[in-house]
Amino acid sequence: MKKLINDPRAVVNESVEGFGIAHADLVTVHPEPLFITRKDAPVQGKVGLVSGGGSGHEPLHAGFVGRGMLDAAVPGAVFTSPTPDQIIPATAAVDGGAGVLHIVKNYTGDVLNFETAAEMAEADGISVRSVLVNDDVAVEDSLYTAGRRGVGGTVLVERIAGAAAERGDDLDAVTSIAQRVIDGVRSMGVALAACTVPHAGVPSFELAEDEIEIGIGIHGEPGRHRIAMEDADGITQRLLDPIVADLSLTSGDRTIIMVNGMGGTPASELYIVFRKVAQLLGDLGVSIDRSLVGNYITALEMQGASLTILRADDEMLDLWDAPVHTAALRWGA
Amino acid sequence: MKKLINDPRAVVNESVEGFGIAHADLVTVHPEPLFITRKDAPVQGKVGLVSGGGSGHEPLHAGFVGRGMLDAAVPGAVFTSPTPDQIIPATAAVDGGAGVLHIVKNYTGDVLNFETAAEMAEADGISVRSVLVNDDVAVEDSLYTAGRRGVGGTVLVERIAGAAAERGDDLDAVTSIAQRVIDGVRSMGVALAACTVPHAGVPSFELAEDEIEIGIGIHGEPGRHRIAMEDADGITQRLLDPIVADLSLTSGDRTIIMVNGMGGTPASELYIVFRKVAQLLGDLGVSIDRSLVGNYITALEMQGASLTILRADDEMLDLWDAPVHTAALRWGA
Amino acid sequence: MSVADATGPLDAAWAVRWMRGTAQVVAENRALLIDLDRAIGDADHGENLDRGFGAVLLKLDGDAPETPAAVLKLVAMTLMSTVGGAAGPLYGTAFLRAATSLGDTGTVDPAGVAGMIAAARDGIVARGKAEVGDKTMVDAWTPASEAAETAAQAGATAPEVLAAAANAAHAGAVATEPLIARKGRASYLGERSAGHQDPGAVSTALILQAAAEAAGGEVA
Amino acid sequence: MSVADATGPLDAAWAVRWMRGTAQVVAENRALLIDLDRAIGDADHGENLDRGFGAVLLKLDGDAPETPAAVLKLVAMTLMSTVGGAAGPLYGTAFLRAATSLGDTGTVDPAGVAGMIAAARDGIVARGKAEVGDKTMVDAWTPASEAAETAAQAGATAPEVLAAAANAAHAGAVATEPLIARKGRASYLGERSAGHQDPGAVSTALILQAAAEAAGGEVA
Ligand SMILES: Nc1ncnc2c1ncn2[C@@H]1O[C@H](COP(=O)(O)OP(=O)(O)O)[C@@H](O)[C@H]1O
Ligand SMILES: Nc1ncnc2c1ncn2[C@@H]1O[C@H](COP(=O)(O)OP(=O)(O)O)[C@@H](O)[C@H]1O
Ligand SMILES: [Mg+2]
Ligand SMILES: [Mg+2]
Ligand SMILES: [Mg+2]
Ligand SMILES: [Mg+2]
Repeated sequence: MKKLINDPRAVVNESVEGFGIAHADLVTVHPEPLFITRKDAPVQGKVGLVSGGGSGHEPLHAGFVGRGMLDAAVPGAVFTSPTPDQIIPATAAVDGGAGVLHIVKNYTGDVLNFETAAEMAEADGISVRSVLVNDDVAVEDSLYTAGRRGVGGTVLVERIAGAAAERGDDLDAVTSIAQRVIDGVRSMGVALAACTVPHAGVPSFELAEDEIEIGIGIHGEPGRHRIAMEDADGITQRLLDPIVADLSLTSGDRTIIMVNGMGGTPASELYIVFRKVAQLLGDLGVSIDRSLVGNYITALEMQGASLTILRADDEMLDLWDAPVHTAALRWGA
Repeated sequence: MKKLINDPRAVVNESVEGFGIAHADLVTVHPEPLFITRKDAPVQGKVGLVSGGGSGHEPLHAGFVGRGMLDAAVPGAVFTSPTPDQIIPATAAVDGGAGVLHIVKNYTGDVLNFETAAEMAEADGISVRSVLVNDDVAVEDSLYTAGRRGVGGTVLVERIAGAAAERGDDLDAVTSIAQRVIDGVRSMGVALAACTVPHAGVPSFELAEDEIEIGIGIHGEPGRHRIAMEDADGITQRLLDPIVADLSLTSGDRTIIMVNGMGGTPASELYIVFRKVAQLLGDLGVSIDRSLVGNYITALEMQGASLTILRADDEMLDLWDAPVHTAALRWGA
Repeated sequence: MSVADATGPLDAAWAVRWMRGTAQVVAENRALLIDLDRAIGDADHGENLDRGFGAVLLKLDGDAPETPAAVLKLVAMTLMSTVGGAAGPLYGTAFLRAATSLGDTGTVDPAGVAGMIAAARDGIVARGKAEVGDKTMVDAWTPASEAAETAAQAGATAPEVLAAAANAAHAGAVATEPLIARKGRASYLGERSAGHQDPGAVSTALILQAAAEAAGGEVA
Repeated sequence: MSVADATGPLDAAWAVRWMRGTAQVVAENRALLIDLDRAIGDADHGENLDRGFGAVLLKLDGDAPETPAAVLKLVAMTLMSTVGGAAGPLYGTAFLRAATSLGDTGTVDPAGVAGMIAAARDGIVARGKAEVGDKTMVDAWTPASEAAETAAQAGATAPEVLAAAANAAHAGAVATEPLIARKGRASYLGERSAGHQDPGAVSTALILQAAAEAAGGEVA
């Protein structure tokens, strides 16, 4: 394992420390217990948005803390959800009196830790709501799984709910728009090569030179199945089809698209995927109204990509366009 | 070799096509010969800024086309400088009557092709100036080399000269501020693992599990020397020291810093490097006035990072802060 | 596995020995647990527990709780605030419920041991909603609880009850191998989750083994 | 290496055969040239030349220039606009200067061959500023030019002059192996550039070999 790190156990702390120095104009890093808030938190009268989860997905979540997006990010150890004793003070720190929304990715660990934290914060007199992002169509949402995972859709939820909070929506309204985004967003990912968790020291799985994993998540776990390597257009089709089917996308639908790199894939390849997505959606008569192409929710240095599609309405598009000023997403501000 | 590509020979065209679709609000892609201009080019009365070089360094250069930065980017084949017949029409397309500045990275191929293009464009009646970026302290600038390479400093030159052009500086003034940035900027890079050029199909070099290359460029070429793996703090010191020495940085100096990922390195690791840079410069009494941490000038999916330091003055900092709106760098707009 | 040297009543000192023993066995099996989790999860279970029980050790060096319940409650709070992931809240809840079941007793008797394990198991099920056969730690806790209950009713000593529980947990963990996961991260893998033991079930067996060994119980 | 079948005067048809032969030999050696460039450069020389001479082939299928100079000029323009990198402008200039040196002659005589190679070589030096020993294509062109001059003065036929040039270029390319590069991308490597042949010197030898073979010249 070769990484630009010092002690594997210090990776998260040192990285967040560096992040805090680089973006001192935007965020405050609270070291013990570890969480990150926007500089001007709490914003009085504004609903606070808190998200978090295991580290290793940067820029998610700390990179999305700032005006028009998250008020706080709570990073756990690499691929390990944070603990309530981080989430509770983060929640308190961003409560401007209008309550706090927890944006939780649907993993057992995240759910349980945020659940406990929400209960305790409520006991401390803070109104807390939670939404559960579960956009990964690679996982069947059934009694026989932990439900669909939360992956790329999280970025879109954070952006749109963040804009709603910024314009002054109350906790109910912010929760409801967040849930509407969750209901309309789906994702699917592919890995060409695994990542290596620092404390594990070996790649999370092994792929032969001619194999890829389809339906991977963001934790270096193997995907749903392994197939022979294909070209970018073929792989893109495999990512797109189940999303289109799940969302029943049809002619006239408007969308926000994210082609996301898993950390080790060059931007040039992501644009090749995006090109094919545009062709395929164009063939279906589905319009791409906004898009992101880049590394937004990663799995360390994994090679691969994910596709996220949100069926968008006017309000979502308006909120999307509202000013956002974070380390990793910025416009209009 | 596993990549999200179709035909290795179509990588650049397809990728730029996707880029053009994703950023249709910002840029126009001219397919044959291939170059990219900002949407509103030529801007009458404004000095046009053209840069280019081999592909594989994305977001450089196309990702920096837009208001406050480049007017045109000219992408060659992967790691191969573009040809005059691309550079000439790109130059013509962005000439708003105030002349055009070519920002050329110092490689024999880039120099020769831009030289020819400039000569031909001049013959067509366009005033063309050129600056040569040569910031890589890994290479000795002597009679016995092709001179120092142009690497990360290019991003800073493009930003600051772009801002100068945007505020209405004439060709002389834009050229002179670009040259001042070049004179004050130095970089140094490290590779933990090589990249694979699509048409070559095998990694550009092989490193053992415990080896790294110090002093690499951005073309997958081996570095100046190979050393045993070290921790992030040690490596950072190795990147910083020769830059500090070359620039004779001393207490009270102000800087703009870029910690750049080579394409396959997670953002979390870049922030660990940035943290150490901040500590070391702090110890020297050198202030970090602005910074960028992320993938700005890459070598495909190479694992590694580079450090760029510009000794900045008031004017440079002002220009840095001016609005910029490109695919990869955006603020104030 | 071996007979531990320690013997004596299941008092606060036993509980402390249990936790120190757990910290040690978790550290020793850190790589194994990471590897099991790497196969069907996200390669962090061993690291998470090692971090958590490392923190427990530090806590125990400071505090000296006076009842077994007080020890377990300290452990519960420490795990909740240091482990994270699924295992943090689940083990946290387990130790909290176990503590509650013990009340303020100074020494745990055989029925108390069985009750404590049942409470822990029920807490995990309450939080995680997994059933037996879902390929989770429940597949170790459930047979452990049943074996403890049976042994206690058959008149076994407290160390013997713990040993029965540990043995059953080990068997339960081994038996998760062929199962297809239906809860937790491994469930994303569908049929590909078969053929590997569940990391949480294995760590459960290690924890109960440490409990038995701390009591001088003989673990097969 | 073999004797080509083609014989006859060094006319426009010869120049076309030369270029078609070059395209073929470059395609055959694409991987070799990439590999040489991978060792001390950026792994694109074979790809660049293959793309360039592939474009030359398409051009030749369309146009049918009437003099050797016209063929070489077409090649020069095509390489300049399709190869890129260092090799594009350098070979472009080389073929342009070669064309200029030939004037409007219909058939190139031995002195013309030597003059053409000298002009190409001088063009490369003028643009690239490399000297002999810098480990560049100049280390193939310079001995080639000298050998051609010597052969021409000694009364050799035009095909013989070409063959002499090609052989000298090959030897020159081989001799670049121990050198430390002082120009081009390989110079960044410093002493690590020693131990590999220069890709541009090798491609130069291939191009001149194709010239000789197109003329029926015997290449050693
Ligand atoms: N719903 C659940 N109920 C009971 N145990 C569970 C549940 N989900 C996961 N587990 C247990 O947690 C273990 C994984 O723990 P760990 O790796 O620390 O957390 P994470 O899955 O968040 O990475 C699994 O092996 C399994 O035994
Ligand atoms: N200054 C120079 N003068 C002569 N030849 C040069 C010079 N610089 C580079 N070359 C030649 O160009 C070759 C490399 O060509 P190529 O790989 O196509 O371009 P690039 O170096 O831009 O990738 C080298 O092997 C060398 O022979
Ligand atoms: Mg985890
Ligand atoms: Mg090149
Ligand atoms: Mg895990
Ligand atoms: Mg090259």
